[in-house]
Amino acid sequence: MSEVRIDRLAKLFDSGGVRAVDDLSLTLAEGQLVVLLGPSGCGKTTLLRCVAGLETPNSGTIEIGGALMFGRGGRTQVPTHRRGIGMVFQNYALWPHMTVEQNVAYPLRVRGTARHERSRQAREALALVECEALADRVPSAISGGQQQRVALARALVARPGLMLFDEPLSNLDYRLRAQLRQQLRELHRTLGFTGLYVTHDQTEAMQLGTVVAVLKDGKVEQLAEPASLFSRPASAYVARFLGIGNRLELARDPGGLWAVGGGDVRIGLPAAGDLPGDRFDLYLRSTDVSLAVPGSGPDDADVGRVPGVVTDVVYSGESSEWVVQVGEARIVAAARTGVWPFGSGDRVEAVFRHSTALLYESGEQGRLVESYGVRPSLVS
Amino acid sequence: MSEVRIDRLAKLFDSGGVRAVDDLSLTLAEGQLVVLLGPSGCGKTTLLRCVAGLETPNSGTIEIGGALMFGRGGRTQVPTHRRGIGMVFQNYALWPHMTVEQNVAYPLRVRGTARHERSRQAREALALVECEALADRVPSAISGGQQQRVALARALVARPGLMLFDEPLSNLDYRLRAQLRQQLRELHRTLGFTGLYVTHDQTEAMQLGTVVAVLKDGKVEQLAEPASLFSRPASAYVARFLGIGNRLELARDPGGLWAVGGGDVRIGLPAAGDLPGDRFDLYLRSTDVSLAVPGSGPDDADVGRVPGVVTDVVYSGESSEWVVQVGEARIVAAARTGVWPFGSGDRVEAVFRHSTALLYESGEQGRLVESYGVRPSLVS
Amino acid sequence: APAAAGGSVADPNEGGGPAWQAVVDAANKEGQVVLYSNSDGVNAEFEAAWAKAYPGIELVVSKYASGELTTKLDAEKGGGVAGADVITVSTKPWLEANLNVLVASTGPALGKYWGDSSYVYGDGKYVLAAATPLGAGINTEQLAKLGNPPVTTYKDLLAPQLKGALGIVPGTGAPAAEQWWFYAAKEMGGDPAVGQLADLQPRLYTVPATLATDLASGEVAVGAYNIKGTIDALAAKGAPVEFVTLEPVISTPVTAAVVGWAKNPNAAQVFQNWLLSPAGQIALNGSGSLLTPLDLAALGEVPTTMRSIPAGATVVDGVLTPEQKTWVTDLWNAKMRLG
Amino acid sequence: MTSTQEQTRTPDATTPTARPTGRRSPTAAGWHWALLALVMAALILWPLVALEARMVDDLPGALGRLAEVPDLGRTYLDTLIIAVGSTAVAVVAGTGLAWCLTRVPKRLYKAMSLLPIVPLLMPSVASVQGWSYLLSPRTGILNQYLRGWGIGSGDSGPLDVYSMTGIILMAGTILTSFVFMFVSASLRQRGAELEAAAAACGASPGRTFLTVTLPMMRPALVYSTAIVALLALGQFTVPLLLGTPDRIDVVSTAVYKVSADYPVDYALGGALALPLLVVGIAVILVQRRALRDERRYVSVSARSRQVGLTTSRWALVPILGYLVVAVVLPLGALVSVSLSPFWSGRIDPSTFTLDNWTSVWSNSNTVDAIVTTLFALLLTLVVVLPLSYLVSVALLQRTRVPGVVRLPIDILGSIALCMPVSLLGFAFLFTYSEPPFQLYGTTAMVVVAYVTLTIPFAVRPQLSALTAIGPEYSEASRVSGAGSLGTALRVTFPLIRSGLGVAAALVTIIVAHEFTVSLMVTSPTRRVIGSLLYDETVNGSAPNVAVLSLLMLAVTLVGIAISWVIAGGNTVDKI
Ligand SMILES: Nc1ncnc2c1ncn2[C@@H]1O[C@H](COP(=O)(O)OP(=O)(O)OP(=O)(O)O)[C@@H](O)[C@H]1O
Ligand SMILES: Nc1ncnc2c1ncn2[C@@H]1O[C@H](COP(=O)(O)OP(=O)(O)OP(=O)(O)O)[C@@H](O)[C@H]1O
Ligand SMILES: [Mg+2]
Ligand SMILES: [Mg+2]
Repeated sequence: MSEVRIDRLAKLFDSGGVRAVDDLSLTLAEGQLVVLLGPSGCGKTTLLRCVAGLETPNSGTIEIGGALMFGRGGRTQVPTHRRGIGMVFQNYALWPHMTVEQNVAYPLRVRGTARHERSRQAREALALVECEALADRVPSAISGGQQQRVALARALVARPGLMLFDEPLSNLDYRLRAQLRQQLRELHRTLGFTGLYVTHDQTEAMQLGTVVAVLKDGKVEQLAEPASLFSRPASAYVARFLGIGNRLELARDPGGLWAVGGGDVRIGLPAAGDLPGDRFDLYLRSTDVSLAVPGSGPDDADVGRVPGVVTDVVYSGESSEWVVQVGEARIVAAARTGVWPFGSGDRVEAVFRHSTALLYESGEQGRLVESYGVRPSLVS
Repeated sequence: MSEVRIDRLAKLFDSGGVRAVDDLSLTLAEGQLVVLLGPSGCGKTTLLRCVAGLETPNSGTIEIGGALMFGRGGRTQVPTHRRGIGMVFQNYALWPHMTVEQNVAYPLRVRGTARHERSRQAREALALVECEALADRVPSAISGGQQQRVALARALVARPGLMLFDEPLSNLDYRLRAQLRQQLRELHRTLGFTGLYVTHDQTEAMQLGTVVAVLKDGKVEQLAEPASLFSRPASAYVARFLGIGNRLELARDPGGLWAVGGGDVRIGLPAAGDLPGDRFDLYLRSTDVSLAVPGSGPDDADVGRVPGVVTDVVYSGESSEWVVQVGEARIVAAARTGVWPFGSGDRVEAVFRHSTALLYESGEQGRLVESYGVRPSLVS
Repeated sequence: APAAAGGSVADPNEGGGPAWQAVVDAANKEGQVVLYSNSDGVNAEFEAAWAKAYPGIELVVSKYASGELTTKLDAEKGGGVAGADVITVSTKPWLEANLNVLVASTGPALGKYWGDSSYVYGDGKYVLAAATPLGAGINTEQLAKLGNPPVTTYKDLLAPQLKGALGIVPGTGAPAAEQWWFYAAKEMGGDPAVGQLADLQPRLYTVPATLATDLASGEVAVGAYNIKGTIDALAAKGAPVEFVTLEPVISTPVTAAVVGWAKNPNAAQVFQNWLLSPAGQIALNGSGSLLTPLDLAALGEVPTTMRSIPAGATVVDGVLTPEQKTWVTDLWNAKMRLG
Repeated sequence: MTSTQEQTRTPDATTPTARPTGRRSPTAAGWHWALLALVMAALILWPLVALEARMVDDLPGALGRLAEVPDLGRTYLDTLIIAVGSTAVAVVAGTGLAWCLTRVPKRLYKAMSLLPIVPLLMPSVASVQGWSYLLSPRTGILNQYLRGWGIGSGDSGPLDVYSMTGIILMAGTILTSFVFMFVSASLRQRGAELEAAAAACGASPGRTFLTVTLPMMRPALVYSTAIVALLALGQFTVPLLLGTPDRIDVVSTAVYKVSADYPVDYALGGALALPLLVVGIAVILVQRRALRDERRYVSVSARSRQVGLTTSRWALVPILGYLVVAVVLPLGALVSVSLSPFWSGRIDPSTFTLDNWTSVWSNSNTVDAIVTTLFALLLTLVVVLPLSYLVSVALLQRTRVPGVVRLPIDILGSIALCMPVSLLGFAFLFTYSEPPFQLYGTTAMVVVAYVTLTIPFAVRPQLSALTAIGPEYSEASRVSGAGSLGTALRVTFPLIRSGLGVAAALVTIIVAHEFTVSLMVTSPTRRVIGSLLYDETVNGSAPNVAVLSLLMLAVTLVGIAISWVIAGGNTVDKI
């Protein structure tokens, strides 16, 4: 029983100067793995530390497995080691005086596992992260990525009911990360632990999370299943954070059209009459933008198109990015390298489909305009 | 003048038990930014530390800007502070007793910059990494990602001729990473520093590197421009490391066809007669594999097709992955979420083009078979 | 000659009745006697002599400075804890103030040898068991370099050749020593002599032992306020030093008493009795380093080195009179620039 | 790293709740620490209060007598000059030596790391004696040589240990080892990566030391400076033995003289020492202020990596120089005197004899005293190490101990240092011989006294080590399911082992060399080696002093070995 119930939790630093966690409520059902996403400094680590009992919140309550861990104005406060958790620290926190194996075996030792059994399980956990060969080294004699993997093994070894992961794979390479992600998925499936998982990697979030919480300044900005979070970010903030980087500022034009970015370009929006306001921001994924020779390309009610000039083409492996200047705005279109023949200076039309575009109320904090666009059907 | 010439460098640990850097030679022309890629523990950090003079190599020579920094069997050894470098440490190594601003201003202080000017430049560097608001905090009171950004600012502030970056963006979120990547590109363009850049992020490697070096066990496995590295990894090791994860083992069949993965499936290869051997591994990018209802789909000389069964569909945001079991082998096909209607259990045909596939001599160490496949034309 | 101590002298228990014999038996049963001492003469030879006389009773000696000793005694006298049985001290004021917790000697020696002695106080509750004569020590080699000025009298200490070659123990804070200088200064010629002494820029020492060491090494040629035993021991080891008894002799007291809270009351009595008997006197004073308050004649056969306190000699008592107090602070300390 | 709060709580034994719902409020935790503060107050403050109470009883009289003490102003001034001078010498030399040690070639590191501590093992009586053999104005061997080489003239000088300079240098040399021990333990523990970062920023080694290493050593520096300053203020043996010829008096020697006779004027002694107490408390407060934000001194990074610093043989020069001055010369003089019949101003091997050794050794007191000393030491270590660990944890800012509790603990932890030991001995005696304690004559009293004396020395090294490691390692342990006790035993102790080692070594040295307090608290049948040495200094001969000093050195070494075992052996360098 390790469901977690966080209620109106607040943690201030610098006597209130920094609101690292700000009246945050979040519930994790038993066996749920909730991924925490959010920009650097938004309070993810602090939240994890509060749940672990390493930080004393200023207010709010935390329940784990139905028991109150923190609450009643701070009068109830269960110490960390009685919360039944495992944690991967962002800075690893491996003990320098123990060998890698001793580090990993420590949670078992604390639980009184016999020496032999402990060593076996520790080596098993190390094998999981491909570090069994390092068992007898001390942490200062292994590489950064190896340290991170050892930290992961240590957190997993005792199979706690609640796991807290703080960017556990950030220093690993692509292949290893994919592999460990897969292993975590499987472990989660077989062990059924409840988990909070901080990451900056969207693939990780999407693949591991049963639910994803996007944090903003210590608050939950959006809580959703990966598929719906990704397809319909609830606010411009989430959209931007998820890397939906193309923004077109729209202002209602007397003619029923919309002026783009304060410039001369005008476009039409479907269902424009229903829109609750006069200024909106249109967000487009760079992979949802395609480029066409002006005047060519598809043309139906769902298609939007804006003219512009290619200013840069950035090669980045599998795909490339074309940067297009549209009035004041910059739009990036991404596609397989070589798909479009355009180079710097070419005039193009950036083409998108309203069904894949997202419309938000104007401004940094704008909410999604639900009535705009058609939800694409998604396979989850 | 900061070109770097590394010649037959070796660094052993544990009295030879670990060959972290192994007879490695690498030359960086003035102003070149070389990205080091390689799996965790392959010696990237060690190489950087040798160049910085923080580690004493066992043999080899290092020249920076034409001057011998290490060599003559260790008799020449220029101390770190005289090598004119800037470095971002994998573990940040911020000084706990200085504020963030003092940390960043330190390289200037060492160079005797006046206090006022120093503070101005430090804040400028902090603004670059979006941390100017943290100037007066101590490092222990900022988040992990913020620490990493401060470390980056500190390395850049004095504009050294040679920059060593050890995974400088690993703890940052997508948006910030993209932005800093862009800024590094621009800085590199304007300041023209020579650089060694360790990363696990392929996009970073592709976007920043003028040259990419893939390391393997302390040796350079491939050194190439990003475009050619990516399109034609020189060995199966590099291909796998770059995440080209689909491997089909091929064995020549008496009938001129090739048996896939020791099973019943047979495929043909173009120019099969020229191939120098009987066993090869065919590598396919998951994005280069598409799925089709058996029997349908394109059919020309360039197309290869193998039958299989969908075993899993993994949703991961913008794209999803379909896992297809082909005989003994597992093939992953990736595409925009919802592109294919297949689910677990469906029989499909995995379709690929020989022009995008890569053929290697059989085994972990196999080299690329240059004669196979058609080089796709690439925009750089 | 110290070997003569013990041996043929009279049995200390002679003259004690059966009651005393019971005490001696009980003492042997107790098996131990604890002596607190801040005075001279209680050394290895002394302990050896006791061990020979009473092999069944272990003598445990603890040495303390006066302040520590009396504080410890004060702490002990209240509670029933293990502590001192007997004491030999030079601090008369404490004895005076604590007469009620002292026990008079019950052994035969007191009556037999000390009947008419003026050195028995408080009806035998404490007794001056010895006097430490203090005098000058000379380093013969160094003195020769200075032209062998005579050093036999107190006045000789003022010889101008001794400038920079004289060491003294001014005895700051120790009333007995200050009294000693008070009398010595009188012999040197009164108050002006103090000024003359100061002009010689004597090297100051905290305790006689360090002065003796420096005398032996030649750091100083002449030292005043020296203990004969210490100098003699150095001379015996080949050091070019000699002790000079300055006449008239001025000495500091060694007073012995049995305390009322003794854990070994019988052994304490036996010890006290032994100390007051010829055997104990010879053990303590036989070498001549200390002076016995008794007539040598009354003690029977004694070592040739043994001496009595000469008639008319001053034994300081460690209680500064107002006059002496003024002299110490206004003249002595001031001239010697002592804090 | 993102946080600084450590929820260190009292050991589990005090909390019966074992279910995960167990409640623990900060106020309750505060009470545990308050209890600790109370115990310490009883232990440390009671004797001082008892002493000062005697002064207050007789305040007007004491003040009157104080005013009459001649040259009182000069005494205080001399105390100050000597304290400041020797502290400065010790801090500069100790820190410098510690830095040199980091640059010593690896092969020699171990030997070199131990040697500068040797001067601490020598009883100060021995060091002073040794130096007086070397540098007495007339017969000092070095002076004789110097005069022989034409430096200086006449038959005296050119150098003189019996002077203000002599005292300052002598005391400074002895105290240098203290600073060295503190700073070097903390240097050993540091994250060398932070220095590498400075080098990568272009800072030269010297500059790196000044701008990065030294500031991070601040806790060790501040603590050792504070301790050394308090020791220097209260030092006794050196000024007593070297100050007399030049009529130099310091507070502790003045107190000693006051207390030398019956009746002891406690009131005057207390009044004389009061300024020391005030200065002492001021030093403690300044020290607290200097280390306000302990997060700044977390120098052991959790993502650390070993760095091979460049080494140089030149680093050996200062270390060896110090060794020669502080150990080889005085020890050599001492050994040769111990073998001579008497100190003759010349070292003459033809006269060497073992007589002094046999006579000292054959004295049953000697063996008894050695046994007693080691026994008392063992008991003291067993009590003081855990206690001082608790105190250190309570003093950490990241431990959430209420300020009202922490300040008293802090002051109590050091205050025993602010009292001249001679007075402390009296204070112990009349506190513990009276109700409610009535410990006089028991072993408990000895241990209580030694614990009080040594706790300041045991706390500070642990505190600076704890500060340096930061909270993250114990957090990781707690997350792994270990309670406070388990965390302390398995993670914290091993990590602060260098600090523990220093603490144990200091306790050993203090106890082994102690005599003033021992005289007062031990029973007559239980003497310690320090009091034998004191006896011999006052009443005996120079060779016997030398023999006993060397014996004491040996006893201290054995004690260090014991404490080494207690503090967990030689695993420090693994970190
Ligand atoms: N001090 C040391 N003693 C022994 N082995 C070491 C030491 N330092 C590093 N190694 C080993 O050398 C190899 C290279 O380490 P290095 O830190 O250079 O790897 P890396 O490429 O930076 O890896 P990562 O991506 O995980 O940071 C690793 O296998 C590591 O375990
Ligand atoms: N001890 C502290 N004192 C003051 N501010 C702090 C402290 N610890 C953290 N903060 C601030 O609180 C905010 C949240 O920090 P936290 O470490 O939780 O961020 P995070 O989401 O984990 O970021 P990252 O992704 O960079 O690790 C940050 O702005 C940080 O600067
Ligand atoms: Mg974080
Ligand atoms: Mg690395």
